[in-house]
Amino acid sequence: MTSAHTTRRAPALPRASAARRGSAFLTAHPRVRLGLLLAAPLFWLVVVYIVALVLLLVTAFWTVDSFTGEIRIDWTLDNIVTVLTGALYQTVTLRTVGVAAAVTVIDVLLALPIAFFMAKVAGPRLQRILVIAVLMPLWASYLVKAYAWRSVLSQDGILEWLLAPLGLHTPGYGLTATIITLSYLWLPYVILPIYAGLERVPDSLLEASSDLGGRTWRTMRSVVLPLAFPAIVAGTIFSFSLSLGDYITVNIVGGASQMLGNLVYTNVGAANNLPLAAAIALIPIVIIFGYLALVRRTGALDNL
Amino acid sequence: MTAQPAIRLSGLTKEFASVTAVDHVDLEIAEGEFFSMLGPSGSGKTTVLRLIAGFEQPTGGTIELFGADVTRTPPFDRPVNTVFQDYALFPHMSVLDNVAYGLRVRGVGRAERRERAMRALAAVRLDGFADRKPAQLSGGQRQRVALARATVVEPKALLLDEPLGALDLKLREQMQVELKQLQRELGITFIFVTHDQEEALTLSDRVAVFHDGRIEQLGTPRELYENPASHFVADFVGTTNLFGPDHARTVLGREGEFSIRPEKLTLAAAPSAAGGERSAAGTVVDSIYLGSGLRHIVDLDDGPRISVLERNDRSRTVDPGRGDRVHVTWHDEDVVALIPPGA
Amino acid sequence: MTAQPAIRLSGLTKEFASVTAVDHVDLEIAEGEFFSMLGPSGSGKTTVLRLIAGFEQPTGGTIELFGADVTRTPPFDRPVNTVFQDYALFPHMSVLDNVAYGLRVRGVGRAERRERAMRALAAVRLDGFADRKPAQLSGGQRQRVALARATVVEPKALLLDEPLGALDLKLREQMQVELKQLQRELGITFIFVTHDQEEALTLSDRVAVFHDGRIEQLGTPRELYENPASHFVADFVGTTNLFGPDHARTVLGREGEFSIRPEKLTLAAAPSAAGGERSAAGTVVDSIYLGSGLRHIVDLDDGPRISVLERNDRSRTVDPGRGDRVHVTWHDEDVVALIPPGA
Amino acid sequence: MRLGRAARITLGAVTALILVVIYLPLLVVLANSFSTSTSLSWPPPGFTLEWWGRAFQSAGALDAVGTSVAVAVVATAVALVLGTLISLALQRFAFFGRDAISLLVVLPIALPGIITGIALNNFFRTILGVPLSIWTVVIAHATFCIVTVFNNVIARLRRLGVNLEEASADLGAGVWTTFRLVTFPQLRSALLAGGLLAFALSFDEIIVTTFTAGSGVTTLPIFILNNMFRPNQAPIVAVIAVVLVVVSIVPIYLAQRLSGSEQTRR
Amino acid sequence: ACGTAGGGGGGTASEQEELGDFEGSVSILAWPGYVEDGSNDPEVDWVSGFTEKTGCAVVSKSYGTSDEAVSLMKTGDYDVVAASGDATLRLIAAGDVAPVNTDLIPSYAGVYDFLKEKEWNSVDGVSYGVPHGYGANLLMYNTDVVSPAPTSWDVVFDGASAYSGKVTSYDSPIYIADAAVYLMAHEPDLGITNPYALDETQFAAAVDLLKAQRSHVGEYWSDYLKEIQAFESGDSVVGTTWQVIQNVLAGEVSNTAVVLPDEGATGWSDTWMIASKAKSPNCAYAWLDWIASPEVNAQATAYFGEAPSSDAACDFRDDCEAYHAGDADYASKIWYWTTPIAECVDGRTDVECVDYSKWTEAWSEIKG
Ligand SMILES: Nc1ncnc2c1ncn2[C@@H]1O[C@H](COP(=O)(O)OP(=O)(O)OP(=O)(O)O)[C@@H](O)[C@H]1O
Ligand SMILES: Nc1ncnc2c1ncn2[C@@H]1O[C@H](COP(=O)(O)OP(=O)(O)OP(=O)(O)O)[C@@H](O)[C@H]1O
Ligand SMILES: [Mg+2]
Ligand SMILES: [Mg+2]
Repeated sequence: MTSAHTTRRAPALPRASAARRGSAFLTAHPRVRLGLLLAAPLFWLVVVYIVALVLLLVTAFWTVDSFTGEIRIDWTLDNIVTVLTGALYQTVTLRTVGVAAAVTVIDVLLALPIAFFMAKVAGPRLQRILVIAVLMPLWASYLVKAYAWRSVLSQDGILEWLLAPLGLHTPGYGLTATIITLSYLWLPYVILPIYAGLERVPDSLLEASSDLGGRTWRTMRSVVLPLAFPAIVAGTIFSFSLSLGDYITVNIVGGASQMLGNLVYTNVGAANNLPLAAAIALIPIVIIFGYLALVRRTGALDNL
Repeated sequence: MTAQPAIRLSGLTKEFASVTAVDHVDLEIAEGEFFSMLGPSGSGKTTVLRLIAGFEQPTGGTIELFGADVTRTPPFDRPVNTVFQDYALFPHMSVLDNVAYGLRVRGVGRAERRERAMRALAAVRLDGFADRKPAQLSGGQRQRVALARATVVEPKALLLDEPLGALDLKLREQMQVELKQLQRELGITFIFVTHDQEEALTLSDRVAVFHDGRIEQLGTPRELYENPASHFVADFVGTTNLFGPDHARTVLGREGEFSIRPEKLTLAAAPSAAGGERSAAGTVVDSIYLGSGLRHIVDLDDGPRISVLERNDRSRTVDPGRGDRVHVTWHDEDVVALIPPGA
Repeated sequence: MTAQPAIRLSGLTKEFASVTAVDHVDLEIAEGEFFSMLGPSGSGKTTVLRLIAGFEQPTGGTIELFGADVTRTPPFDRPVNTVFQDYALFPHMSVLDNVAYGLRVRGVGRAERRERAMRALAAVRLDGFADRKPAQLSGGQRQRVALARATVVEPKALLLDEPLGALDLKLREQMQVELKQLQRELGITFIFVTHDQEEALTLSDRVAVFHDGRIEQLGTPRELYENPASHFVADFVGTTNLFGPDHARTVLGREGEFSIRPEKLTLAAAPSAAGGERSAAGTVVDSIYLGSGLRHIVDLDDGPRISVLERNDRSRTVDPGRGDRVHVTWHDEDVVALIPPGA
Repeated sequence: MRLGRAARITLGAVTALILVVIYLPLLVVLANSFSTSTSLSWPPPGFTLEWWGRAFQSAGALDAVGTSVAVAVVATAVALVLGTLISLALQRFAFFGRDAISLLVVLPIALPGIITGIALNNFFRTILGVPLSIWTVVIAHATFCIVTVFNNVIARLRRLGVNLEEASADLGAGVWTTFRLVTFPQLRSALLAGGLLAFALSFDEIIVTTFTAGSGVTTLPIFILNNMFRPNQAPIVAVIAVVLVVVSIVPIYLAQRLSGSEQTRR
Repeated sequence: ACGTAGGGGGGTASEQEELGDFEGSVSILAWPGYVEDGSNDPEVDWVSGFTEKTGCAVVSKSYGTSDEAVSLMKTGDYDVVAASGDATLRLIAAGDVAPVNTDLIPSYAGVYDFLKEKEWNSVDGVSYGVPHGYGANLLMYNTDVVSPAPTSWDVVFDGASAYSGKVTSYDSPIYIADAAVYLMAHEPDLGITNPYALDETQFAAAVDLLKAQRSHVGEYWSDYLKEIQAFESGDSVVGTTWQVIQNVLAGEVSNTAVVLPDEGATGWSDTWMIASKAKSPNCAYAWLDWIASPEVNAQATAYFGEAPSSDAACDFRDDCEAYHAGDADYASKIWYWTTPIAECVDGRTDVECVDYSKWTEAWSEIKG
């Protein structure tokens, strides 16, 4: 055995190489370590994103030459005033928030049972299959799915075909169709965080509840829902914000309706009025900030 | 003790995919008994408890609670409550709400609920903590909340799954005393799961020793300790010195397998001549100071390495060091014959 | 023991935001010593260990390892290694890779690394498990891998933070024996943190009892157990019967605070008349069967409720039941005077 | 959890029903890919394999898939690096402004895409004066993908704690060695999960892309959007969608397997 | 790149005098289906030939509405744009496109005269591009539902209530002109002479008409597929359309028909234009010539579904009839899309016309 010849001496620690000195320095100076970690991402997020966002908002106070479409740096509150006072913007904002809220509620109502089934009822195998089943539709393009719904919801589409024998009819194109389609599109984004949140609720808590006499519904209401609440809120951030800015789906299935996204899009893409578009964009920004401020303390942001 | 048992398990069996966790267990537990299930990890104790509580469905056999077959009854309709190993307190509710939960789901009014929960908290000396969240309590306090929560609904039996496992030693001893006291006060059946044999012996009226999903021996602590039915029980319940057939012949002069507890042995400078006593010579390998006692490890000349437990008091006649020659002495009646596994 | 201590802590202090976790600790630990730090939860044991390992920076005081001041040295440059309470094995590496890790970061070649890691595994009897992942090991096996990993780089001292805390009772006792044996073989300093007084007594050459970030008493197990310096130590190290000034006067006939260990007391039907012995009459409240012994709880007529520990052997003269009148007897020399906190 | 029989059945039925609703439109898409109708009309008037043949010869479609994959890969890579750095910083250190940074990370996904889109469009073109290109798309996508990586990694870091890193330092490893040999391998599956989600987000993004893509940069969603207006192209798009859904099983399954095996290792 | 502060007044750029060497690539902004290189359908390809001939590689981007085209041209990323009349004047006014020297484009000679020197492709006699193809925004109806066969836009305006919820309209501010065309015939008192030159009162009348129509509109359409689907499924039964849509529908169902109503109709005539800051002007000129050449023009306009720009092109198409190509009479009933500007395009100087930005605002409000 060769091992007999090996001298059993403690191997020296590789001292004083540059990397090691660096390590020692970093260990002793946590602030430097923090600085190095944060430098690149903060640079990116602040320089690319925040600056762009602030500049956009600044643009809201500029004006546009009505004929050439060039932006002029004339400071004015006109755009803001227009957006705040125009009946059009109020109506559309209400409609948009209404749609986003409806989509969010529907998605949460749909996501809860399926997420619960996945997390707490299904066996590990079925659970894996279900996760795949929920994730897979994400890969069929958003547009394709929206058009598919257009087909499903049309006057002689599948839905009409299914409902007609029951004496019911497809809602046709319009806000209802928009809500249905958006709910469909964002459902996986709502299911996933709720599923993850429910998985984190220990089984023993559910057992404790039923042990103490709580029936299924009571256990859901008193134990499952409160504990999954942050995850639910995280899911709503997705559905709410994605709905709030959407303009493509409403174009496809919304019939004659328009939402805030359409107004922004028309003004930037069509009317080439970036200042007004920026002013309109303020509406969803304010709404989302308000919502984030509201849900922040629930810990929802950690569950996205 | 009434004629009808609190709990009767008949041929209870639970198979998971590949393992048989519980294997044809028959058991009767009397009303008001403090009953422990003792066994090594994976022996099926928790599974039996979960079957009784209703969290698992048996693959075979029946469960009767107070004469009623509850094999198919869901947990919320069974008159038993559980104290979970990790306590399973609802983190989003205050201590009071946790305790009141069982009353709330039973539709007890707010005022009465509060009053009864406070009384239950007082019983575990936590009435000052009603408004805290579980996260703001220490381990021992949480354990007591779990107890209060399970007892406030006045179950006919309480199931406890290693409720003291997460506590540190000092606290654990203290909680053992409190648990026993609570059981006496309530007068209800406690079914207690543990893998700590000392705990089982200290607390229980009767103990079932589990091994591989079966009950290996069932009896009072004294029966188990003094008359272990098998090698496994002798070894698992307390420490012991085992003598296999060879050593039994050379040292004890008997045929079969035997066990002698360390505390039944004494060390002496010379062989004993007293009636019924026997001695064997050996060399001290180690002497460990335990505080309340001393553990001597002795290599017997013609036998195994054995352990001798002496009380740390004035009765000790020798104070041997490593390498000293000693005579280990025992009384014939303290030699316990083990039933071989096949028998 | 060499003149230069392995570890010297001088005025070591660590403050977290609001708590002083370690409060001016002075300590010298000799080379080759098995040294334990014992204390209740939150007393600062872990923090001292982390300061020695270099994971925390002290707010005051210095740390010397083998004569060199390492107070500002990063952990990876200190000649000590740690066995973590949860073992902190790298879950993505095989057992062998875990053990070889310290050699790898030191630039030891693959072949030598493997050979030395295998040797270290053999020393903890795990050479057959080299290719498993930590998750495929039992608790006790993981604990041994952690030991092998820490010792393979031949540290001058090994720091162990409740390494047996996560193991169940049977395994724990077995590992205690192995640990002690390993320390003897390696001959290096072990600094062992525990809150289990029995473990500390069994294993250590010397023990420091921590309380609120300070060392309350420092000594050999026997010194601590037989001559506790304070009420706190007497109570924390083993169980004891404390006699405050009043009861000391009525029962013991002395002035001051005293402690008598339960195993120093015996029960008898009549008062003892032997030299140096004293007796007190009382009523048995409870008798708990422990297997290796019996614990009797007795209410003394003019004194406190006390605990008497008897060995479960043939020497017992009475076998009292609840409510029986007994005489508790002790020897004057077994009464230990406690130094009052102020003194 | 053991539920009452009725509850179990109800839940199972609801789940099945939701799945049916989830897959119903996809079935329509599948049917359309075989339909002789060019306008996705229902019910399909006839059966044809023409679109499947044409889809695989459509250089435009294949290019678009290639572009989308390229954009998603680079954006995901950037997001992985930045997301990991930021989660290490936020999880391992306590400092002033920590909450602000965690909000900052969430913002690009929480604000509607059209806002991010026009903000970046305005920023690149008007403020910086750089022409839109594939890189502007990558930058935009990476920005809103950071959060998915961040959330996965920080959750993992939280669970990991610092024990393993301390053990590594204790055994003599420096900061970088510890990251390479201990921290990174522990993060791998979290990175995979976050990366996969980031990839999916980028791959299907249309709104931000519309505003940040230079001329000639045709990602798949843009291709689809354009082709929805073209005669005879809609069924080809349906074919692409079907293929993508089927192909996506592989990465999702792998990710599941990896995180699954990780769970058993824990 | 073109900054916000950049950009000049209209018409300052001068046209090119002669052609130089090809630059090797050209970037084109066009309606979908205008620049096909076979990548979508190997059989639809008129770009490869161009690249072969000139060595100019083509990079193209398609847009969805005229307004989008105007925005995109502001990026300065494109050499050539195919713009409809509602975009051209805006592009010219913003200085985004340059005058085109038609002498450098041999194919220009064959283009229908009625498409040349129009207010949407020329300013003060200076040509800004080459016509591509044209078509009318026709009235389509479901023959099962709408009877008798309509001959007037009445069915989507004053008579729209009969088909409430199933009327469809083109989703663009320029659709206001359709209302103006209707008003021109039905409310002569308003004195509308050109639907793209509306003063305040005329404009208000048109907007009111559209607001009234809004309650009957099932959906607004701007993309091709949406319209086809809606008619096929019966979600829409009457509304504006393009000939090509009818052609596609005719292949699938047989219950739709189109008509050019008596009032006339709006329509488009697209123009290939060259960016004033074109990086590849020579390739750009070559493209304009290529796309106007009969065979290519025939291919491209046939694929999109519109009338070609020359008689010669009809030799390469067999469906010219359906599109009324070269039918000057028919063409005269079409009000080609023109950007409404303050300076009335009908020549009135006593009033200020409502400009396109107001049209845009009004359109949002009409939709509500
Ligand atoms: N849900 C389950 N699925 C599969 N096997 C299980 C499950 N629950 C328990 N088992 C298996 O059943 C056997 C008995 O487990 P059980 O938890 O009852 O043991 P235990 O005696 O409580 O052990 P411990 O002291 O470790 O808690 C074990 O082999 C275990 O692996
Ligand atoms: N990182 C920290 N930040 C703030 N306080 C801390 C930190 N670590 C320890 N403490 C506090 O310092 C004190 C000593 O803690 P330490 O972990 O050293 O105790 P311990 O004796 O090891 O206890 P245990 O037996 O519970 O492990 C405690 O009050 C603890 O709350
Ligand atoms: Mg268990
Ligand atoms: Mg500790």
